[in-house]
Amino acid sequence: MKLFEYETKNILRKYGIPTPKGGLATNRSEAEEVATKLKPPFVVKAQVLVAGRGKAGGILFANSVEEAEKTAEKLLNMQIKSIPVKSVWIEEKLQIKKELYFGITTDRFNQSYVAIASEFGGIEIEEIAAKTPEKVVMFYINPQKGLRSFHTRQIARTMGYAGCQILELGKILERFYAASMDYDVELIEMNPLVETIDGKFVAADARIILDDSALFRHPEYKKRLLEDESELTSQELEALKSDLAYVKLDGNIGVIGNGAGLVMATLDTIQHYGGKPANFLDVGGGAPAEKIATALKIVLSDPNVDTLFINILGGITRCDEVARGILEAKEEVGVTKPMVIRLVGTNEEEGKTILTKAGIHMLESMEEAAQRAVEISKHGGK
Amino acid sequence: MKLFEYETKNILRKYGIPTPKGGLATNRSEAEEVATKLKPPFVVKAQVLVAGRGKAGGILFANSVEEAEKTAEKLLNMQIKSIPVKSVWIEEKLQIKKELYFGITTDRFNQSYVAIASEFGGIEIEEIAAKTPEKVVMFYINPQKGLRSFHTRQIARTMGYAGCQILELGKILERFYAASMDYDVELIEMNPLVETIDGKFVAADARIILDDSALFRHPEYKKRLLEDESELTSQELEALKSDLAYVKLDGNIGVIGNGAGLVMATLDTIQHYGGKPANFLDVGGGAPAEKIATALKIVLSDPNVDTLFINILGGITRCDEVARGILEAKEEVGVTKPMVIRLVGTNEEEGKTILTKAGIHMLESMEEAAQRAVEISKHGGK
Amino acid sequence: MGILINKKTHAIVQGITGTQGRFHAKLMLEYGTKIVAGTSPGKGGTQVHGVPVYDTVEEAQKKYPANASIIFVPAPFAADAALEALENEIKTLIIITEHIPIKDAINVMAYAKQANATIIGPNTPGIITPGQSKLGIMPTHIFKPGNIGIVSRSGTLTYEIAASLTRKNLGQSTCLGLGGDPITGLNFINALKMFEKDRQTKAVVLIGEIGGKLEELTAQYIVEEKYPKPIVAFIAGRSAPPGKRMGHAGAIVMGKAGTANSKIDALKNADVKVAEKPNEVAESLKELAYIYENG
Amino acid sequence: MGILINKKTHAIVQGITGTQGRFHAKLMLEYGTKIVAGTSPGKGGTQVHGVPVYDTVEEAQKKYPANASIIFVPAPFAADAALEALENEIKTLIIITEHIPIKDAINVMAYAKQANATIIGPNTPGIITPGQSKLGIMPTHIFKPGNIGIVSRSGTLTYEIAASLTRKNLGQSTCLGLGGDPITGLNFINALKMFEKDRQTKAVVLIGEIGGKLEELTAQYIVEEKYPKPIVAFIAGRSAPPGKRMGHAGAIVMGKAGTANSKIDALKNADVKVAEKPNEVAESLKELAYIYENG
Repeated sequence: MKLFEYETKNILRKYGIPTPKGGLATNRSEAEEVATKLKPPFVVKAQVLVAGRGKAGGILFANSVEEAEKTAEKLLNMQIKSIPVKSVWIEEKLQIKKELYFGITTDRFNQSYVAIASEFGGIEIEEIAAKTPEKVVMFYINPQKGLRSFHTRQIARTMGYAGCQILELGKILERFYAASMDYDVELIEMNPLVETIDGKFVAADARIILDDSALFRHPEYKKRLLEDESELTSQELEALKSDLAYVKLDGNIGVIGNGAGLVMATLDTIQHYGGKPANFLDVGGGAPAEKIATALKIVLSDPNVDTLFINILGGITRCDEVARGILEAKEEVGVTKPMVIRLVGTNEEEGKTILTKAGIHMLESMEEAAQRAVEISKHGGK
Repeated sequence: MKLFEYETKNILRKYGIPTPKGGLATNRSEAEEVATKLKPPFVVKAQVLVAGRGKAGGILFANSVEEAEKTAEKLLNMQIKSIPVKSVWIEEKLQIKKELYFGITTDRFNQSYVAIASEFGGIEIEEIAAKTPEKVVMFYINPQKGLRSFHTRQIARTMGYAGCQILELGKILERFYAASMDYDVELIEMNPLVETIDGKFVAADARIILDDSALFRHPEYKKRLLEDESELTSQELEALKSDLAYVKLDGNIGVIGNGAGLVMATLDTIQHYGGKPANFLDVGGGAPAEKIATALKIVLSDPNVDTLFINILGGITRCDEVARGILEAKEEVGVTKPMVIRLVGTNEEEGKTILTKAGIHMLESMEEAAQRAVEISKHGGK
Repeated sequence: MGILINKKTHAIVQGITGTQGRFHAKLMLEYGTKIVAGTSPGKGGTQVHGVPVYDTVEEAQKKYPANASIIFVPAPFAADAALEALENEIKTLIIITEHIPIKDAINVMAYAKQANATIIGPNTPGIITPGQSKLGIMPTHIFKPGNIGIVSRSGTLTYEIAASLTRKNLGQSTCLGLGGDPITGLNFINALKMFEKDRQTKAVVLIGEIGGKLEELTAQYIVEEKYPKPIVAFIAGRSAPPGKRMGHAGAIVMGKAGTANSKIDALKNADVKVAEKPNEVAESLKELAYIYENG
Repeated sequence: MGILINKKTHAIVQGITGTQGRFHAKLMLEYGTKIVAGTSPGKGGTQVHGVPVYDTVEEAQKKYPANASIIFVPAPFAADAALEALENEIKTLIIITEHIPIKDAINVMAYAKQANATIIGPNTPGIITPGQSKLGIMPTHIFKPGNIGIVSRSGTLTYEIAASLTRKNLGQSTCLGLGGDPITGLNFINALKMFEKDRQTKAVVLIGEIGGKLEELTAQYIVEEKYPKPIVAFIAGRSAPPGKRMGHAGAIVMGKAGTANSKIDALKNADVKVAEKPNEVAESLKELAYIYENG
């Protein structure tokens, strides 16, 4: 789950990590209120979760309260990558000496968190890391030890700092790590972490992606996620609520399957035969009938879908549950679009019996089923 | 630092550990207010830190609100082991099926915390542990793993529980461990941890001793310790504030030394020669002059002291600082009682020069000095 | 033979009284897996399909010592169950549970390393050595004993491919699901090393997917170590739109890796045959003459 | 010879720029201890008594590799300093700092065990191998080289006894302060084992005090292992009033141990000579004829 910049900065502040003085505004008068409490010049930043916000014009500057108001209003009337801007964050502009980078994420291969530090932060950090890897420090964190004070000082040294700046920077990194663990982040980064002209360190921009699997430990964010629909389509929101993995694509064959790998391979195979998938939808493992029914409803609510392809290979998922879910959805929403169903695996016989009784036909092979679905979709689902 | 029962129970409640419903009262009308909110019968417990409170009559019962008021008043007018009772804790009496014991403390030899559990709790637990050690489980906690859920269930099993009681008891032990770590305890125990007749677990009595060395992480208790003088003599309080280890004894030779072992050996030697030490006072390592002066003032403020014996063997403590401290105290409070001083070790020459200039004589050997002090004290410090 | 589990494997099922645990314990028993005990805190003393249930792994191990365990415990409690198994001498641990918090998973892996234990999963279909033992949730009729080793990041896709192998009479030595979570116990390289030592395994099928850079690192390993057994791979996700980036940090850790093309190219450069569709894997294996002879 | 430190010991001083660190670095250097570097975060690049100061142990170790470290860092930061030393390959670590929280100390000891390192302290006067090396805060003129090993729980009391030995011409092989905190790295038994192996050490002085049950456990060890070298003990605290009890838990852990009498009786039962006053230790040693000859 991605957090907004202002949510991230609130967390950092709670941990005593310096951020620019600022406040949130959702309309012009709030913007005035916020700006009058701050010292100009200001930075006004659209609060959207899309990447590349800056390049898309979502970060603007203002030299006076009035200008800040106007700028805020302008951003609040904008859409960034087709996402409407619902709020802006107004903060004091820093006097920058140097832009640093510091982030923590997971490393699959080392089965650990990794801290990434560079004295060459800013929006070009990825290119710098790719071209001159020696300018970026990767510090693998031993989970039994954590990132300790002395580690943060070692990192501050490798970033080229000396004297009390080591202590100051080290303390920030230590607190940043504590925040990352307490909040179960998948990713946390300060970019840029600014060294100001008077030698202080301030997190000018920051982002957090929470580990979705750990949201049960952070019910306040789980709640926010379900409430804030700003960046989700109705299908995506419904899928989220039902714990289904759904991604909208631009084709016309609605796909439902179990297991990310199988669903991906299903999409690949559809494409291989010249068809266009309308979505990725993984019901996960062991889905009960209701969840299958919900999945059908979500996929069918997409007007682009003219053909439905259900590809289930039961392991922990039971075919009889899937069959019942299909019938349930049929009854509730009255599925009129053609369905191609492939159903094999755990409790296969029971599942087939249920569907056959309801007059629904199934195929055995995924490739065959994909071909059939593509064919049907080429005739507009007729 | 010992916490009062009510402080301990507040902590347990914060961690979701069941305790009897109750409240604190410092006078009769507060007692009424508390008792009317509870269901009789009540237990009324004197809030003092001395051990053996129950046997000393500090825990009484009451069957009505009026009786609870009277009982509270009675306790509030009492002294327990010469400590005045300043407050009482009134709580609902539990319907007890079984009394258990659970505690966590440190084990020097294993360099770890140890959890101690027994299904034979109550005031006889120590005798049970001594006579039938098999009735008490000792679980050494690996500091890198902690006491995990599954450990607490293993412990609940060895305490003879089954079914959902394992889960309930396990959860309590897990939270108890969390409290012990968060609060840096030296000791934490529930005795008895009551199994009620309806099969629930409730911490009927509980105590915490905080690790004094970790009080810097718990400033609220550090503050309370310095504010609540109820159980400390003025000398003890002064020593506490100045970070001096002071214990009042019943003799007439005031003793100041550096290092617990040396001071203890000094007391032993005084006793060996037939004298009686008035106190134990360890100035610790590296004491500056002001601290030495404070130590002198504390010891001299005890009216029983007629002779002063200062035994310093400098390591991290510097003899010159000690010498300056002695002169400082002499100047400020005007020491009139005879002093026997033994001063050797780090910066010994400087220290001796300072005192010799001030006309103060010193001895070389601890045994000789002890003998001299005992002799002087036998003539009442003359 | 085969890797990690065989006829000698004695296993416990942690979380045996839950819906999934109960259901799959039955299927595993039916397949002939030696399940000696189950655990479920608060349910000790009961039985599931004739298997005795204990409150703790400690008790189960005292009564019926096992060398493996399979975990069906819900995500919030799964890491605790894993640590319980590790502390009680379980050396092969299969974690079926999905959505275990990353922090918990990292912690479990660190303790497994200390305990010198092997972890399969989390979020894995498990492992099967056809004809000998199954510790997992895969349907069994799609497998048959043979000499192809399968290692996969994906559950159901593995069944898809295993079934097509079986249809073409290409039996399997062991089929191992690494698990779909960000942090898993084993990776492709660990599995390749085990298959290399296993005399029964003549060729390996590697089933990868987009995301991460394990396939790229594996390709590098295959080249560097001159891996001696033939490998056929399938990578799911060719049609996936460019992935949502995991911030700069993700991009820095990943470099250019992660896309299906990056993985396919890396594997092809390592002389690994990469199938276009799942059912092409069997065909590619058939083309390897010596497999054919032994298949 | 002697134990743990000798002429080959190269040490760093952590916290060298503080009052105590600076002062005792000077005294150690004057005694001939090889101090190759010091650390003090934020003070890197400076010098203390000609010793180069670094911000991190990592940097110090790269420039001037050391095998030992002595820590003067304040209590709230001392555990971090200890872990820094351990992670940077320091194998003998002396922690002078007192009042380190118990939880921190327990943590440090666990990591030291993993790193196979020896920790002396916390709250110790340190260790001295007279004539060779001193890593500690003890005054040096009270020691002289010889063949008595001293191990003690008490700081200043050790000086008292060492000085009286030296006055009677009984030199020391190594004098080791275990530290006065509840959790320390070494205990009497560890020290006895090391003195047993040290050919220079002919007899051992053991200085204990009330509290804990280390002396009782040590007595048991001496009996069980038939400890081959003569031991003279002194126990401080005979005159102490019955101690404040550490709750029931403390009483359960301790049993009857902890009082001066319990310790003295246990040691006497193990054929250890127990002195009545500090200055009797030397006399008791003199009575041991072969020590006399070699003294």
